[in-house]
Amino acid sequence: MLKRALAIVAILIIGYWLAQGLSQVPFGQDKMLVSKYYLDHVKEQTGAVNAVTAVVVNYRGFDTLGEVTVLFIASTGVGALLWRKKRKRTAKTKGSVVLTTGSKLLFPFIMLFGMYIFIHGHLTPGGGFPGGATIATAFLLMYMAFTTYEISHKGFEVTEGFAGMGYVLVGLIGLAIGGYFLFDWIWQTWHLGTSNIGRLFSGGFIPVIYTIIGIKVGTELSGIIDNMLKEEVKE
Amino acid sequence: MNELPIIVISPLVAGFLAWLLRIRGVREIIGVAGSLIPLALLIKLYPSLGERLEFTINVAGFKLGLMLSHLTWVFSMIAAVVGFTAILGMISTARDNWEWLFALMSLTGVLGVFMAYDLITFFIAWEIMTFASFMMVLKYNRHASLKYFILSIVGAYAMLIAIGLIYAKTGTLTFPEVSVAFTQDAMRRMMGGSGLFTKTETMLIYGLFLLAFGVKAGMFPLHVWAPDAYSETNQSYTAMFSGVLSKAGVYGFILLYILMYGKLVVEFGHFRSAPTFGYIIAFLGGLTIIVGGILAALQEDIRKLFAYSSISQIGYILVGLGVGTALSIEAAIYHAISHALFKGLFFLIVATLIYRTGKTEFKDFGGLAEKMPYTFAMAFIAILSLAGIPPLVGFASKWLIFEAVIHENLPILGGMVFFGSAIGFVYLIRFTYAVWFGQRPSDLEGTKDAPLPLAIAMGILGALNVVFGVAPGIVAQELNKIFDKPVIAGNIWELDLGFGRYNGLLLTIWMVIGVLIAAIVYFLGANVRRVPVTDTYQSGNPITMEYNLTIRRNFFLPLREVMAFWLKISFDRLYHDIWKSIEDFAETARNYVYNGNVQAYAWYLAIILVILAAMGV
Amino acid sequence: MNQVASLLIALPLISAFFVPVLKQINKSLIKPYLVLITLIQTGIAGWVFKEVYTTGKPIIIYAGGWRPPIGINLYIGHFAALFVLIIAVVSFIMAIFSLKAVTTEPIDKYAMLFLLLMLGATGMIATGDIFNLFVFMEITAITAYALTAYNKTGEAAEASMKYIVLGGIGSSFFLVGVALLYGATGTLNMAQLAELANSINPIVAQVGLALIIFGLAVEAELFPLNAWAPDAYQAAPHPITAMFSAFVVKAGIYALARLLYLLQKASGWSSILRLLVIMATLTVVFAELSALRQKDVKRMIAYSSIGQVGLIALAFSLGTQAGVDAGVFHMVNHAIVKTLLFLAIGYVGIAMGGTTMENFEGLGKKMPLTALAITVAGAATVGVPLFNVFWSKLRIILATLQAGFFWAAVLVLFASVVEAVYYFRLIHRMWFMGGGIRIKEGVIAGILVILAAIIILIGVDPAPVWNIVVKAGSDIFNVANYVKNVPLVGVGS
Amino acid sequence: MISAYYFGAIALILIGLYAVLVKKNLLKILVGLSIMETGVNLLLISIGYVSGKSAPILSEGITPSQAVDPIPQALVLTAIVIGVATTAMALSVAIILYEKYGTLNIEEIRRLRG
Repeated sequence: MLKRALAIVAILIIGYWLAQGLSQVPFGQDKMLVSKYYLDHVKEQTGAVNAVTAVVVNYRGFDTLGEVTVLFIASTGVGALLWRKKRKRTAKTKGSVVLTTGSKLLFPFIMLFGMYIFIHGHLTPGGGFPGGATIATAFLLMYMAFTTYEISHKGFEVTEGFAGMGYVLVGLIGLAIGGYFLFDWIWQTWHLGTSNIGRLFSGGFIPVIYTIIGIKVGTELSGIIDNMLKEEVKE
Repeated sequence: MNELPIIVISPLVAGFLAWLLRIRGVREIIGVAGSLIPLALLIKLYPSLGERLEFTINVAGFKLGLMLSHLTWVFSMIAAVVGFTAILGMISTARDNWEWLFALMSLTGVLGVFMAYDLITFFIAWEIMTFASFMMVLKYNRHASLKYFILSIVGAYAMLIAIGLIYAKTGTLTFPEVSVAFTQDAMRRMMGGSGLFTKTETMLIYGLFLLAFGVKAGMFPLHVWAPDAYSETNQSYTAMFSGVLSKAGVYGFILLYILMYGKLVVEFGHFRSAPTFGYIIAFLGGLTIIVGGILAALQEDIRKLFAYSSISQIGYILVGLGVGTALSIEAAIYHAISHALFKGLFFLIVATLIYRTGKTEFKDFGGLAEKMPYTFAMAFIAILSLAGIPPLVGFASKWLIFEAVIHENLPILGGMVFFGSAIGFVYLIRFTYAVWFGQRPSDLEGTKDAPLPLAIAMGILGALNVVFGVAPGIVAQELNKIFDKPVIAGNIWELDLGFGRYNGLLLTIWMVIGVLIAAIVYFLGANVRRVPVTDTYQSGNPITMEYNLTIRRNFFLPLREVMAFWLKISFDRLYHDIWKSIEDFAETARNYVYNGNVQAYAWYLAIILVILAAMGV
Repeated sequence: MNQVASLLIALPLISAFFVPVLKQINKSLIKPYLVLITLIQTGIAGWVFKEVYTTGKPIIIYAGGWRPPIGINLYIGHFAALFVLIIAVVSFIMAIFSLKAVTTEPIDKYAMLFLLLMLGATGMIATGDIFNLFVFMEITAITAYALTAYNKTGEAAEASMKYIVLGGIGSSFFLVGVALLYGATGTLNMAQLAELANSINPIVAQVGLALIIFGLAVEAELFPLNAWAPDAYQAAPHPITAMFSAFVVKAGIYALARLLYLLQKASGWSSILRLLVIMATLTVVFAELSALRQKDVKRMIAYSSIGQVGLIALAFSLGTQAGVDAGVFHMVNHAIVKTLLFLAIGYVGIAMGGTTMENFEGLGKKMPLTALAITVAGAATVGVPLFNVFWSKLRIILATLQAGFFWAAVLVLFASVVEAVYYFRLIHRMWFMGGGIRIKEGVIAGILVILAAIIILIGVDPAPVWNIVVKAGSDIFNVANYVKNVPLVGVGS
Repeated sequence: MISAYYFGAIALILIGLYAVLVKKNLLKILVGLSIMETGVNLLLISIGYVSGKSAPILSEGITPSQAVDPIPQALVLTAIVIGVATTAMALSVAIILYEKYGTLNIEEIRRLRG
């Protein structure tokens, strides 16, 4: 009980302190400095309408590369930690007919929706990460519905690897063509889709990268789900 | 080409090679060569001492310097000579490669300490010396070596802090500049201005240096490492360990005079006729004499006896230094030389005894004078020298210290010094009789005399003991050059203080004549009968094992009983207790703080956040 | 041409992504592949190092070709060039060691995580953007979580769990700090933050700086935020422990120092500095005391490593040029020494089947070269002259006293005494207790001897390293120069 | 005066911290960490908000001056993914812990100590 009381006191002190700091960062005011530049130049410099996406993939592409890596680490780490000689799914109760049929039906649509999200990342809210997560949801649904369902491990891992390499390769091509790592060569060197701003075929390498990310995130999250759902079986 | 770095580095290089090659025969040659080079170069450089012999090198932003002046030359020579003999002795006694490495490394260290020109070089050499000597002890006894190392390193770090404080204030590290800075500071204080260093800071620096040098010199109450460390290592090496390494502490005190004398006098004034800070050193030195002497008398192990005796003798040097007159300091340096000579000789003798018999305790010895006549002769010289009997070097230096102390009218110190002399006889008589005379245990029948390397080493030191005793002026004239004035007048045979004089040659001649007369009387008139060595008596008393007071065993037990109360006060135990409580505290704290509960750890984070918040609000 | 240096980031990434493919081709190739990649990385890092030190100019990589502060830039100055090289070399050595040391499956995942740990630390040191720093910090941290638990024993998972909880809190608050600074300045670029630092609202600056330092201090193992560290060190696979000690924690320390000095114009800076001095000193004291009676040598060395890192943190938090130089020097020395120690102890652990004190008895007879290397490294850590650490320790003490922190110097030296005791106990145990028959020592012993030789070489002649270190130190301390080197584009209205 | 969004964000952070400081169950602690992350994300987003402006998607007649700050949104995207990764790692560690210790009470998971 004392611990709780102490915790509350500590938390209140910390909270007061944080609030004091935050009170000097007025809410709702325009505090933009670099963002101003982004908003002003995003269209002609990246070809993307969605400024957030442009920031994520293009201006601050390095962060996103790191982000992809973090997710990759998570999937690898989970795989490493939950690795056992032999593992199997041990779910006991089967899904009902409604669930199994519904899942089967929904599966392609969810996939499609996920792809839509990541392909249109430069236009609408969303992008590779939400898209990938949606795809993973489709696989999660399959896992839930079927007691014996399993993804192809080998295939997923290889896809994941290739997708990651693809991202880095796109960046390296930028280095080769434009002289900078993660340089948007499609937009800035080739000027592809300059007349298409606001439509699908624009945004330079954003859709390419988001497709890669989408695939990668989808496979990785599915892999994590797969790893967590299986249990060791003794031989 | 500058010889100074070669002097310092050559032992280390030789040691490293000897360690690396690990071929018996080769490593001995390399080792001896490594210790001979400094000696030869020092002798070669002697004529050019008047010039400025310096060597500086920039190492990573530090200016490291070596310098040879009259003072440092004298100390370096002590190190080179005794070091050389100790290394010679090691040919017989060393068993492992690394003993060569570390013995020679400590020689490098001690030479570096003596020749250093700035505080950083001094500190580096000091650390090298400490580490190397520690490694020599480590194998024999972990406990003793760690005790030695902890105390030494506490001292060394105290010195480092003092150096850092000096550096932070003055921005310099070389001796002359630091000395000038302190002198100017003293001037400013005398004018009534505020000094660079406050009184507290001066006291702090003084205290830290006192700790640092006191540990190394084996000053009471920091001496507790010495008996164990000296006895628990290769005894040939101890000749250097006790004879030379302890001088590093002595030299440190001299350095204190060079660097801070004016400042310390201005801040702390005088006590009677001595400067207060010096009187503290001298008084502690006096206590060291007494404590070392009494404890030496109570030992049953030869190595321990000489270890304590060594501590006691260092006390004389400290007394001399502390009195703070030119004469007393010169006397102290003189005694440093003679201490190195006779103590080195003693430990080589002990090394020989252990090498030949494998025994270390008095009860196992006896009647070896016949079996080891050469060693006995050397022991005889050493005993006379330590006891301060003319015409050996020990007499000359002790006499100078007496004179210096008495002349300054410091009765307490004088009393301590006299007491030390008396107790010196007490423990030496035991060594003299118990080892060399009396009944010889049957297992020592086959004992041979000293092996050649040890014999040579002992011969060198023995000869020097005699030469410097008969012609004390050689040393005195050399030491006068340090002060640049004839502190001790006279010629090479005679020391003339103005209020007392000692003529070594004359005394020798009289002694020889006396001995001749005695011999004539002995051969002509004495009624002697040869008896076998086994024909001994115990004063007619039956011997019981409970209270068996032979000279070889518990001889001074009554003394121990009388002093029982005082002996219970043990600084050794005090340090042990302190260390143990640190360890216990460490364990408790560790288990309490790192208790394995992640929630507790999260709390630490929260606490830091709260502190940050408290700082911010 | 200089932009090629971005391969430092790209290479480990693409190689890590290639591992799953390689696994399908031939699984036994993975470990040699790891060695190869780290070797190439070492080559690139060596080239970058040469480039930076011959031209004297930092290499600035513009990701995506955007000039800062629009895009993210990597700043490979003197410090980063030096440290990236150290990271690569240590990783290379540990990759070789992993050939033998790591047998736990799944090896492909190990290889990926290994490469990404290297990547994360490289990124943390190279980046010039505060949020990017957070990303790389998380890459490092999450990789470290995974690798800590890699052995999949209960202890490993427990250590990892502690690391996750504490690291999670730390990174959350770090991000709050970043958010505050962003809210106050509208930029994330470090150089621009430094420029704007004195115009930030003082309260925001204080809170933001404190939170950022807090978050980084968890990674930098400052007491009492370091409780995860000994467990993680002990439980992680041997090569990973060496990497933790040699550069992962250093990257945290570096980031801490970098941000600290960049924001030195922010208000509340000096009180943060004082708090850091206190924490760093306590780190040293507590870590060394904790190491004193350890039964497990790996854990003991782990505590020693934490203590040494505390010393580095102390040097960095003095706020003087001398302190920073000394700290960088100590970083380099410590990286060498601890690589050696953890490598050797891991090697012994494999050969003897454990790392408890008993396993080390008679090591001098069984594995003389390894024992010799441990002895050299132990003596070096203690600060014996003629070994490299002596110089940096000496510098740190002098700098501490110069800065006026008398008590800190005393406490640190007291801790040093304690450190000496347990190292020499270990050395005594290795050489003079027990015995045994000589075991064949392989390539690892060769590496150990080389490292020991480097320790002694630097100890005998520290000048070459010192010259490099001074440049690296002023790279951190001289903020004006840093800001000048980053060609900021005006983005204001 | 502090806005409701800030208040909510800080409250979430503190609630998460409270859970970490008080709850004994490892899973609850992990939930606490996730709540903290959420709070931080909310904080980031609300810092980027500008009153009266819309999402920074510059289609259909929204001019740059009408959009809110895009950077915090980009940052949050990254932060969320990082949070997911941390949580995934933490959960798999928890799985191992439960296998080896048979409990998730953090007071019993303390073999490494001292």
